[in-house]
Amino acid sequence: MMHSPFWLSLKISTIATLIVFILGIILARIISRKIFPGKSLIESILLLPLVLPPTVIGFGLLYIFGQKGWIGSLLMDWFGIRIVFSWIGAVLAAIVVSFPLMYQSATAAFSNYDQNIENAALTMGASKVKVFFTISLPLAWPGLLAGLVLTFARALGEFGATLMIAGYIPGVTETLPLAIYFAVESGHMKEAKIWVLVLLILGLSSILWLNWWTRRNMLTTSKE
Amino acid sequence: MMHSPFWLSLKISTIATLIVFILGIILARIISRKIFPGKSLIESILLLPLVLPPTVIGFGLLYIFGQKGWIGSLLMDWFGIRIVFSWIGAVLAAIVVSFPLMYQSATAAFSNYDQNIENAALTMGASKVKVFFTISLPLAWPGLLAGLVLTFARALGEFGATLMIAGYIPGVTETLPLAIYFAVESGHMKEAKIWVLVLLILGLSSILWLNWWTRRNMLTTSKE
Amino acid sequence: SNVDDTSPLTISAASSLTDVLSEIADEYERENNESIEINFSSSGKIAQQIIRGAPVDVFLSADQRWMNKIEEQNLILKNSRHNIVGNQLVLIVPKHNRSNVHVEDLKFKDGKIAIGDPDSVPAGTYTQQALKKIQLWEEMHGRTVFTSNVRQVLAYVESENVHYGFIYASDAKISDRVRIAEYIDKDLHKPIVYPAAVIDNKKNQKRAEKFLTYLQSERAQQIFHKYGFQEVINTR
Amino acid sequence: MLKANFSKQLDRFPLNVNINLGNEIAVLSGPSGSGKTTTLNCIAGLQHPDDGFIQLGGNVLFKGKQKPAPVQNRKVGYVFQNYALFPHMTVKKNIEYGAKDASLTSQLIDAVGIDHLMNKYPAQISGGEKQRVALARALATQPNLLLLDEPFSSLDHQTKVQCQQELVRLHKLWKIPILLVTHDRHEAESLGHRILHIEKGVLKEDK
Amino acid sequence: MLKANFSKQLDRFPLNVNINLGNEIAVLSGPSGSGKTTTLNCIAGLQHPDDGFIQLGGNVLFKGKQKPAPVQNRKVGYVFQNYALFPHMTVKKNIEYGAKDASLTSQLIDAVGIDHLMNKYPAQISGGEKQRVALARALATQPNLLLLDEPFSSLDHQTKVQCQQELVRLHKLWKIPILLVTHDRHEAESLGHRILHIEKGVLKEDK
Ligand SMILES: Nc1ncnc2c1ncn2[C@@H]1O[C@H](COP(=O)(O)OP(=O)(O)OP(=O)(O)O)[C@@H](O)[C@H]1O
Ligand SMILES: Nc1ncnc2c1ncn2[C@@H]1O[C@H](COP(=O)(O)OP(=O)(O)OP(=O)(O)O)[C@@H](O)[C@H]1O
Ligand code: MOO
Ligand SMILES: [Mg+2]
Ligand SMILES: [Mg+2]
Repeated sequence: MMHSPFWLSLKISTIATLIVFILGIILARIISRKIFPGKSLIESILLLPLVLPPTVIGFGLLYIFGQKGWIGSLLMDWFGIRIVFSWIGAVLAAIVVSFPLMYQSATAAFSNYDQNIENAALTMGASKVKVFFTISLPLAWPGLLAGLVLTFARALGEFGATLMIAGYIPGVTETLPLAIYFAVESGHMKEAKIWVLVLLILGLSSILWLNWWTRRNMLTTSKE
Repeated sequence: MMHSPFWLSLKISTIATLIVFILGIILARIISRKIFPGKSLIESILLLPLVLPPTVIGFGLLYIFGQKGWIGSLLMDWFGIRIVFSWIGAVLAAIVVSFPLMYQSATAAFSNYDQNIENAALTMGASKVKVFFTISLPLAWPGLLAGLVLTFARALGEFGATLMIAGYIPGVTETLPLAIYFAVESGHMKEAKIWVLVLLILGLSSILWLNWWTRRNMLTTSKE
Repeated sequence: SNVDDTSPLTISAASSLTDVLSEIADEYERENNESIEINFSSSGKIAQQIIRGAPVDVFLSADQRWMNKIEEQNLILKNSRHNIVGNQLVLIVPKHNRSNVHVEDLKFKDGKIAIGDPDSVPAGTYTQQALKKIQLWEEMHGRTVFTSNVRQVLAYVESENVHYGFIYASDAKISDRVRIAEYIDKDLHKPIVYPAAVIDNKKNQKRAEKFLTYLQSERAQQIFHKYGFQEVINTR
Repeated sequence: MLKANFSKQLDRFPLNVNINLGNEIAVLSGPSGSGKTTTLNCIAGLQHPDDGFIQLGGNVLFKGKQKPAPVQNRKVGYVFQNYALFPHMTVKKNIEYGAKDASLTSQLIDAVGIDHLMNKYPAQISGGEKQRVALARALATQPNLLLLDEPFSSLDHQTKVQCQQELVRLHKLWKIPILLVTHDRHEAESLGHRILHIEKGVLKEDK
Repeated sequence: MLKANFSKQLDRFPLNVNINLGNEIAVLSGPSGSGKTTTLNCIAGLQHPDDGFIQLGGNVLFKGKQKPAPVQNRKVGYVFQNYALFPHMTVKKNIEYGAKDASLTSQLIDAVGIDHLMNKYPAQISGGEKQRVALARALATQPNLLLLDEPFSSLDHQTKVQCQQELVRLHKLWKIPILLVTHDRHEAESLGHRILHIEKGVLKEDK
């Protein structure tokens, strides 16, 4: 049951989204506030996974994280973690393809509020960490949430890179998109339609839930 | 030359991006300012193309916009426009897959500035249209630009749905991602690498140019 | 050293074998108390995965080319390569097209033709060979749409966006919305065979060889046949 | 000629306004939170009363359950309490945004003393400078009614006097009703032809 | 004990500050745009001088080319000219953000008269109410130095007096230096132990 495409997809997308969310926020915050030569270039490079077809990304991942790839062999030798043909590979694929969405949203979010409000918090003795969590994060929230939703949706729908790095192993790496693809491929249209429905409902309800949850927990920020 | 994957990809992504940009802004602006029951649901539904693997979207498009599909046959009968197996199909595919990115970014952008500034413009006799173009648009710009960049990058990288609806017709619908995919699949790794490089450079320079251009033309908005 | 452990046997197979191989593997697992994991993908993707060190025990390819590539790189166990099963090329049309169509007539008839990309899709390669042989390939230029796999050909024909498609007999069984108009003469192209081999990964080799032998057994061949595949005469 | 007679339920008390204003300067004062800004917002059309009517010259701006006149057609100049300058435009662009007449504009810029700030953005100028930009911007639209929400509160004495003089000069020229919120008694007495007082939403005229 | 002696090049003139402030209330006034807010920002650490030093008690806040002390370690309470309230927090949360002592906080809330606003957001309160929240918020941090940038400018007379009294009371209790910017001469004379004047960046003491 826990290996059904539904749970697998939910697990993989959730883990990938959490990682991307945190990573994207940290990177966006660090880079967006600094001014240095080549900044535009770095920011553009961070978006490149979006430009490449997922299959090509899968290829690249295979080269780097495969058993013979330099990171892949390290991970195997040191930690016994296998990326290829495992659900961890699917998480990796989802992270790479959805990262640009989060990064871009987060950068826009952090540049979009009055930074004097952070200064006010600092004068009240708040540490930079406290200011980040109590001021910056909530003020950037609309943009961050937008990124979060994009990230989760993209992770949920990831197919091409996943197929390459995680493979399609029924019961092991069979996410919903892979299940749909192979059901279609084998002419099992009924099954495919059911999986599409499941995917749509999962996507829809997750997005609705995310919106609802953050609205309840984060803010009634009317703008000043 | 103009039919090379490079120019074709540039043309298709540019047209798709323009359409998505305008459509996304209009829809986001209309929906984000209204409060009505089921709003969250509609907003979530607009994001669904992100959840579905592009191939599945391509399948859907094929059935709707195909020669025998209801929109496809209408377009054919009335305007003589063929979507399937033409570059217009590729534009359609790019529009559908990248729309959610623009919509989501635009919604966040429009909810992220002091709306009293729009009111100030109205008291000065500016029409709603003038306010939109001179106040709302520039103030939402960081978020809109983020969406624009995401949209263009995603359109440039679109593969699965394009392959399905536009087909792979060398010289006619052979975008860069398609060229890369088929080069890889046929084991022509050198060719594939060249196309990947072309795609990356195109993506990178477009994003850099977009950033530079808008920074020059739109704003030196330091926040108040 | 050749360590057989208890980890599942990993088969990587061309995706056109998805259904049939799943069934065969199920039976094999039951009869032999084995545990099998199958990874389906296009033959080219699988070859790349193997080259990059994916933990694969058995490779079932849809054509000789990718198997050759693997063999050139000394990745397969010596003498383990066998042709398991064959297939036949067919011309398909939408179900309700009841008219008689032959390949030779295509030049007199309008309509687009969907073919797997000859460079990357095995069925497309054979189609190209056949059409060249009967001097049709050049004529078809401008009417052909290349696809990334066989399923896409089916989708185009099913949705009547193209009038004709070339696929394998086993693939035609997938869809009840297309009709086989003609079986293509086997002499027009090289033999269509699915080669298989044990991957030399120092693991599970005995179990892999056993499974490979089973694929050639009467029982397995029956199942292949049920799904529209054909026996091969020359297995090496 | 402004006639406003309306009511609006606020959080802690109802706001009841009844003003009849000729072409004069009326000063409105009252404790913090008593409803001054809300009154101005209702007249400008940024908030709406629950009931009553607002009329400017011959134009009905608000009446009972009818659709209120849109803000942009009201010809009401408004200096907001928090300035609401356009952050993405230079001072010059801010002032020109709704300006009718280039010579008036340049004269205003001179009069309130901000000619050296023309190419700066709102984030780059001081509090009192912002206030003067907001004043010049509102005056440049040549409105039929002026609403000023503490327009001189951040100015030093001399600059304040200078700006007040300009306001008085334009009032003589235009002869329009002006409603000015201030907490400064001296300012109220020197500028106001009439002095209105509001307390917990109840607006009364000081006689 | 605040010692500040620094210079900073502004757009149109250099700012030269030399203040020596005991535990007294110093009033700072001067024309709009003369450098008052910039001076306060430099002391708080939001902007930095080009050269000179700033010292509070034993702490060096700024000195020449050394790394300036971080804002959050300066223990400087600051009421911003534009309030800078946290828009996503209620008034209560705003005030509690840096508060040290619950009983002082509740007493402050009482004294400036905003107890009825505790659960509102900054966007939902009037201009004068915002100003009082900003004042209470800064005082609640029990700073070693208070910077007040026109803290009473939007208040009616009675509320203003009430807030001023609270400030004086706390000053007597805490005995810290307070630097208060105002344009109101009466306020300057009644509150200031010393009166400083700034004009085009040059700070002088009125004697
Ligand atoms: N962010 C900024 N960038 C550039 N120049 C600025 C900036 N802020 C203020 N200035 C300029 O620096 C000078 C001093 O400004 P400052 O804000 O210190 O004035 P102030 O004395 O506080 O005036 P006010 O009473 O109007 O608030 C002014 O000429 C102003 O235009
Ligand atoms: N957006 C809002 N939402 C809810 N209540 C509000 C809002 N704005 C103001 N109020 C409340 O309405 C009342 C009147 O506010 P208003 O802004 O009209 O006061 P004011 O007379 O302008 O005060 P001040 O002199 O402090 O600016 C106050 O009690 C205030 O708390
Ligand atoms: O999936 Mo294949 O290699 O086209 O049979
Ligand atoms: Mg007010
Ligand atoms: Mg100032």
